[in-house]
Amino acid sequence: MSHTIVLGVIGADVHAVGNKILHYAYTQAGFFVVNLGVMVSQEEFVQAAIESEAKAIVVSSLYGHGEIDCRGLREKCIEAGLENIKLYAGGNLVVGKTPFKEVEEKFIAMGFDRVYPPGTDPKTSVDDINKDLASL
Amino acid sequence: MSHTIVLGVIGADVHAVGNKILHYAYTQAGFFVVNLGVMVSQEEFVQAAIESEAKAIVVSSLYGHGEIDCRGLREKCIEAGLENIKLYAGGNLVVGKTPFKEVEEKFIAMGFDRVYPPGTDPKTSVDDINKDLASL
Amino acid sequence: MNIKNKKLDLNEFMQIRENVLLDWPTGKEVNLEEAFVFQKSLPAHLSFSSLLADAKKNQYILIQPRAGVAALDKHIELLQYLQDVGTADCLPSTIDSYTRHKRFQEAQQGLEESIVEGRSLLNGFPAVNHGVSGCRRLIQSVKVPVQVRHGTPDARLLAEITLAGGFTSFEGGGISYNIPYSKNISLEQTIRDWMYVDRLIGLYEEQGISINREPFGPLTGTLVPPSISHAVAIVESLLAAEQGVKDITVGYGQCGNLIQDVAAIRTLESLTQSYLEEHGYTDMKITTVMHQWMGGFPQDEAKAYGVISWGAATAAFAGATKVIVKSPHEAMGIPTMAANAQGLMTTKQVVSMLKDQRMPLTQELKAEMSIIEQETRSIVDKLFELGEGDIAVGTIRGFEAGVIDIPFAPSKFNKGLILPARDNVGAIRFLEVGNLPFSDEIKAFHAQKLQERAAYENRSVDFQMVIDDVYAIGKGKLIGRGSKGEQQ
Amino acid sequence: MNIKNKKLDLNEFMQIRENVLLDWPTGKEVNLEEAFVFQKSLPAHLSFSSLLADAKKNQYILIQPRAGVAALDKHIELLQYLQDVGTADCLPSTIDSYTRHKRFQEAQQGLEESIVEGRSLLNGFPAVNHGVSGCRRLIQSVKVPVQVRHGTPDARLLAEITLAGGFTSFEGGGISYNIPYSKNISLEQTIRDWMYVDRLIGLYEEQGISINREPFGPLTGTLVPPSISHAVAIVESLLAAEQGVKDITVGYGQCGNLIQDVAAIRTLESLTQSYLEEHGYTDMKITTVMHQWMGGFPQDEAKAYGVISWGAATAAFAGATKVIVKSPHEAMGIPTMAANAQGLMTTKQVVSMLKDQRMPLTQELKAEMSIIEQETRSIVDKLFELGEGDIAVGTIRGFEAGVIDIPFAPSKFNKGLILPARDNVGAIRFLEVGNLPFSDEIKAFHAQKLQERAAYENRSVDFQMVIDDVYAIGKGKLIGRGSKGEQQ
Ligand code: B12
Ligand code: B12
Repeated sequence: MSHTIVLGVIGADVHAVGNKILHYAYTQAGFFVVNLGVMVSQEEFVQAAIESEAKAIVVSSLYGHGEIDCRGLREKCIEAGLENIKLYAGGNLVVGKTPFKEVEEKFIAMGFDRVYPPGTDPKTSVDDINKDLASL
Repeated sequence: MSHTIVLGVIGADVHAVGNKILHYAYTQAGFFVVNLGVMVSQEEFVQAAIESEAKAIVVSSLYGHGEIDCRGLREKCIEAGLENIKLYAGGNLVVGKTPFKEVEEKFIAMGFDRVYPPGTDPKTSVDDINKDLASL
Repeated sequence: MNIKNKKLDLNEFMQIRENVLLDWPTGKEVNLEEAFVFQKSLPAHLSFSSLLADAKKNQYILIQPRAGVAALDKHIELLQYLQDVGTADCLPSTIDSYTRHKRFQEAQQGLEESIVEGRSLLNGFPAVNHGVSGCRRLIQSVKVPVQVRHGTPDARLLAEITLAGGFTSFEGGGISYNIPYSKNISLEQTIRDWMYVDRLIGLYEEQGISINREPFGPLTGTLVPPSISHAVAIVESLLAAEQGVKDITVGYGQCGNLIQDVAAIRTLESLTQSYLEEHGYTDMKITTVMHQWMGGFPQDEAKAYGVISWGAATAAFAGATKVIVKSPHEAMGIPTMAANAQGLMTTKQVVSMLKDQRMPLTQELKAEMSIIEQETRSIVDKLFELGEGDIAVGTIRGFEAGVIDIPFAPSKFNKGLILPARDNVGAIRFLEVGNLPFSDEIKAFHAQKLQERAAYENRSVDFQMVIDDVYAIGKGKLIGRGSKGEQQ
Repeated sequence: MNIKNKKLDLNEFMQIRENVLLDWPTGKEVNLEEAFVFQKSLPAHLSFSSLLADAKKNQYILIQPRAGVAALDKHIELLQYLQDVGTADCLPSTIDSYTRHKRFQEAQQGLEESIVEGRSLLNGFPAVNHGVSGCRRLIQSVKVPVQVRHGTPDARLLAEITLAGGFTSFEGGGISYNIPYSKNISLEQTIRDWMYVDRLIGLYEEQGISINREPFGPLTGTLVPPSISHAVAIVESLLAAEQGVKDITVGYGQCGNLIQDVAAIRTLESLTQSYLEEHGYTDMKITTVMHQWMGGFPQDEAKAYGVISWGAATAAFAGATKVIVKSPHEAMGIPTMAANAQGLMTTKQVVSMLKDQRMPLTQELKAEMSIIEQETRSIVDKLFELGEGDIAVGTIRGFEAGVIDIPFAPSKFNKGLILPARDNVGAIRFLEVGNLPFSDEIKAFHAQKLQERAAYENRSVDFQMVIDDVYAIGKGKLIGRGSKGEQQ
């Protein structure tokens, strides 16, 4: 099944390389990808998910401000009626080399379904997304 | 005053480079140096000190067995009637990168007067030796 | 198009200036006359221009970190540590991403939260929020020159505040801080805003205060072929010179193949010099900076040290004036103070050991230099042509036409048609030339180089090759080969 | 002199053997026939010869650490870690200093104390004390070939036990493990004892079991000019070949000047090959090993990483078959498992990144190669002359005459007249040539090179220069300059 997912790099973040590769990898994996590119606001993510009837939002943050930028995204989704949407986050989510456990807890607490450490192979998330969306 | 000192590398240790440089540095500093070179036994150190009426023995150990090799040197000196001789040790005295405090305590406990960490500039010890021998 | 590569009229500049200073309350602290006096009062060892001139003359290589945290005290502590423990020859203040996008309110919030939490929530130093007085406290706390390093499309207020604050070098440019660093901002806009910055620096120069300008060489940091970054560096140098800038350090991000990198640094200096002279800017001081590998790093610190050292060695063999240093934490996050200093010390060890070894001008080096020269000249000359002699106009039209094109860039004003990949010895070539104005000969050269590699690896020349190369250094290789020819 | 470079008579060998095996109780575990069977039973991936051949053919560079601790279990754990985490391509067992001097009783005591204290009090692995069965347990616990690395003047029992124990490579030689490693042992003695070792390996070869032999290239590790270590490597190769050794890895310790180092590795291989062929040993497999800088290291770990990486880069540009890796703890003490693996990972990153880049044969490289060739040939040919055609005799006479001479060596059988120092680009030259049989032209070349440097530094060519150079890398430089020309 060709799931629709929204992809983008949140906040004032311009790291474009990983985003281009994720786009390619997710397309290869059979997803229908709505790629918002870099510098995407929470509103744009939510808007795109509504418009495309996506089941998942894949958020990248590389530049360190991920923690500030991602706060409230889950709430915005709920407000917009996207109660069941899956939220994924990956990249270099916080400032500085940090034990991943801490980062994961922080983002799970913010309402993300899965969180990935720096440099995660896109393939890992493909399997996870397929599993998660199958159960929806 | 031209103090006489005995110099050598103890045990089965063949590290010759530092020994040649120490010899040069101590001679430049005005000491009369009896250099036994590398692979020197405790007995040879004591014997040379007696023969040359030296006031100090400068022991190098680089190769890691310094701890085993130096045990008992102080006792041998005392047995041979060299109660007041000053004992100095330097180099890479133990196996592995070790906090110097620990090494120092160990060698002081063995009866050494002063102990020096890896790569100590010979000049440091020249000043110390001059001070120590002046008070004899 | 309402832009021209022409020195800004002083009145016009002053009019714009009034608005610029209103962008954030600290803007009103800036008084140009007083700033000149302050800059003149600074000792010579805080001048970037003097330091660069000395290094170039005595042929040693300056090392500089990237570094910036939110709180002023912590930032001072950080820079002092990098200077004293890290033996940095010159210092940076890397600006946070909110400031870069003039989101001063969010920067303020990040700064305040950082002070409360006792750790930096910002990825850099919010210089505008700290204002002139904060910058001055910083500059007067260190013993070496400090540069503003950022990535700011509109850096006018940032420049006003930091220059008045005693910084003596300013990184960036209307292209190099736009295309890799933003999405929706037009080149016309950023070139214009950077004319302002350059004009401001020109005013300092007129007062005898030499402020160093450094176009950002590495662009997207990812497999950028030398001729692309050279073209940008030359254009930005020409634009800066027109506004009165006199001291320029042109930059380049290490690719990883030694001959290509040495050829790049050598041609970068000679081409910049030559274009500036051709266009009548004859009293310029030109130096070079090489950035250690700017793409994805290996996560393991020991491996990162290998990448860092190889960058240091390359800078030495090339004879760059300055090298920008990475840390062993690169792949993971903004480095701690200690990790940052470690990158510096590794680099210092290597550049000082190799200080007296330069690569001789061999056949191979000459050939590589000639390729880079031909490519760069064909791009820059085409830009002049498109601009009917005006390089500002030509550059904007050039990007529209894809005559100049930066790989992996986020900007929608970049055509994004070209694709780079490594050849069989790791030099970066063009897999797709897009609309670059290259001769058939040059195009054939690149195609053949990649064919060689493809044949060796028994695969086809395609996008997967590009992806493999993007990942390669992070995975311990230079060339992202398939299984063939790999050490296990 | 009662020695000849002649294959040992088998009966004579067997007679000596009886006594050798009595040196320590574990000697009686060795049964040659059974050992052949065991070695033949080992899988190909544990064979050093096969691995070296593959690396040479496919042009990748093997990385190998130094490592050894007293207790068997801990040693196995250490090697597994270096293999799995450090990604070592081949492993060592570095032997402790008591074993090297056949003080097996002290080794036993150190081993027992180490087990009790739970840390190694010995600076290596006491293979003789662990015996054949201990060695076999070790070899069968790892996935890559293991070599004996030591520094043992009389290594006969050590060889018997370790080869029967499944090691497939053996380092050392009658010169290289005498002059730098002992004080009072005659060359006649050690050359004879190493003929035994080589003859033993020859017996394995006759059974189709190829055991790799590696003369110890770096000698005293301290500013050894290439021609000196080349001469020793060639002599030991000739001696080994005569006894039936077929697989030789000649070694060299990095000097630090890239051109000199590349020239050294290239000539080392070609000269060894050519001397062996000239003397009728035509079916030899020759490979090379480069040791990362073997002299004093900087104490700071970040700086040590720089030195390690530069060694790795040099090995890659030279195209050595194998590189022996230092750790960031080098200046401080025997590395922890983790530090040892870190040195390996840094090295792996660099050699794999640079795998496809080799230094082209430039004018400068050719010139340096020619110097090394002339010098080496004049030494080796003189040794043949002094020995009236017999290289064993000639070598002993040569050392007596100072016609071959190793700097900083502890042995009283070494003349110790030569002094090395770096020239103005860091290549190692002769400050004193002693009695080396060099032409006037070569002597003048060295004098002039050092004069150049002295003039640049405004100082005289003297012993202080040598001392400064001994300290230099430890202090972050290659050349121990006075104040002039230094980066601060
Ligand atoms: C190239 C690069 C740049 C380029 C970017 C060019 C461009 N426009 O794309 C330039 C030079 C412009 C740049 C600028 C900056 N950068 Co930068 N940059 C890098 C670098 C070296 C490589 C990034 C990259 O392209 N990697 C290759 C791609 C393929 O990998 P990736 O980006 O990690 O993405 C992959 C994975 O993370 C994963 N992934 C990503 N998102 C998600 C999401 C999910 C759900 C999953 C499963 C997986 C996943 O899949 C991707 C594809 O494989 C990294 C450090 C590193 N990784 O080595 C620093 C790094 C990301 N940058 C950093 C910083 C701070 C900056 C700057 C603020 C400051 C500066 N140094 O100048 C600016 C930021 C500008 C801005 N506003 O965003 C920091 C972030 C620090 C932190 N988080 O603590 C890093 C980590 C460097 C560092 N250690 O300081 N940078
Ligand atoms: C060169 C060298 C060798 C050469 C020595 C050649 C020769 N015959 O001289 C060779 C290659 C043969 C060698 C062999 C071995 N080495 Co070694 N070697 C070194 C190395 C790299 C440099 C030593 C040197 O010459 N430094 C330059 C001189 C000028 O400095 P120095 O020796 O430190 O001496 C100065 C100071 O220490 C001080 N000093 C010394 N003694 C004293 C005493 C006093 C009172 C004072 C004030 C100062 C002082 O003044 C000296 C002059 O400035 C060191 C590591 C390092 N330092 O980087 C390892 C090192 C000393 N070696 C080591 C080892 C283990 C060995 C071997 C056992 C194993 C091996 N790796 O092969 C064998 C030992 C053989 C034996 N039986 O002794 C270890 C010791 C480990 C430990 N203590 O934990 C070291 C530290 C390397 C390591 N980290 O593993 N080695």
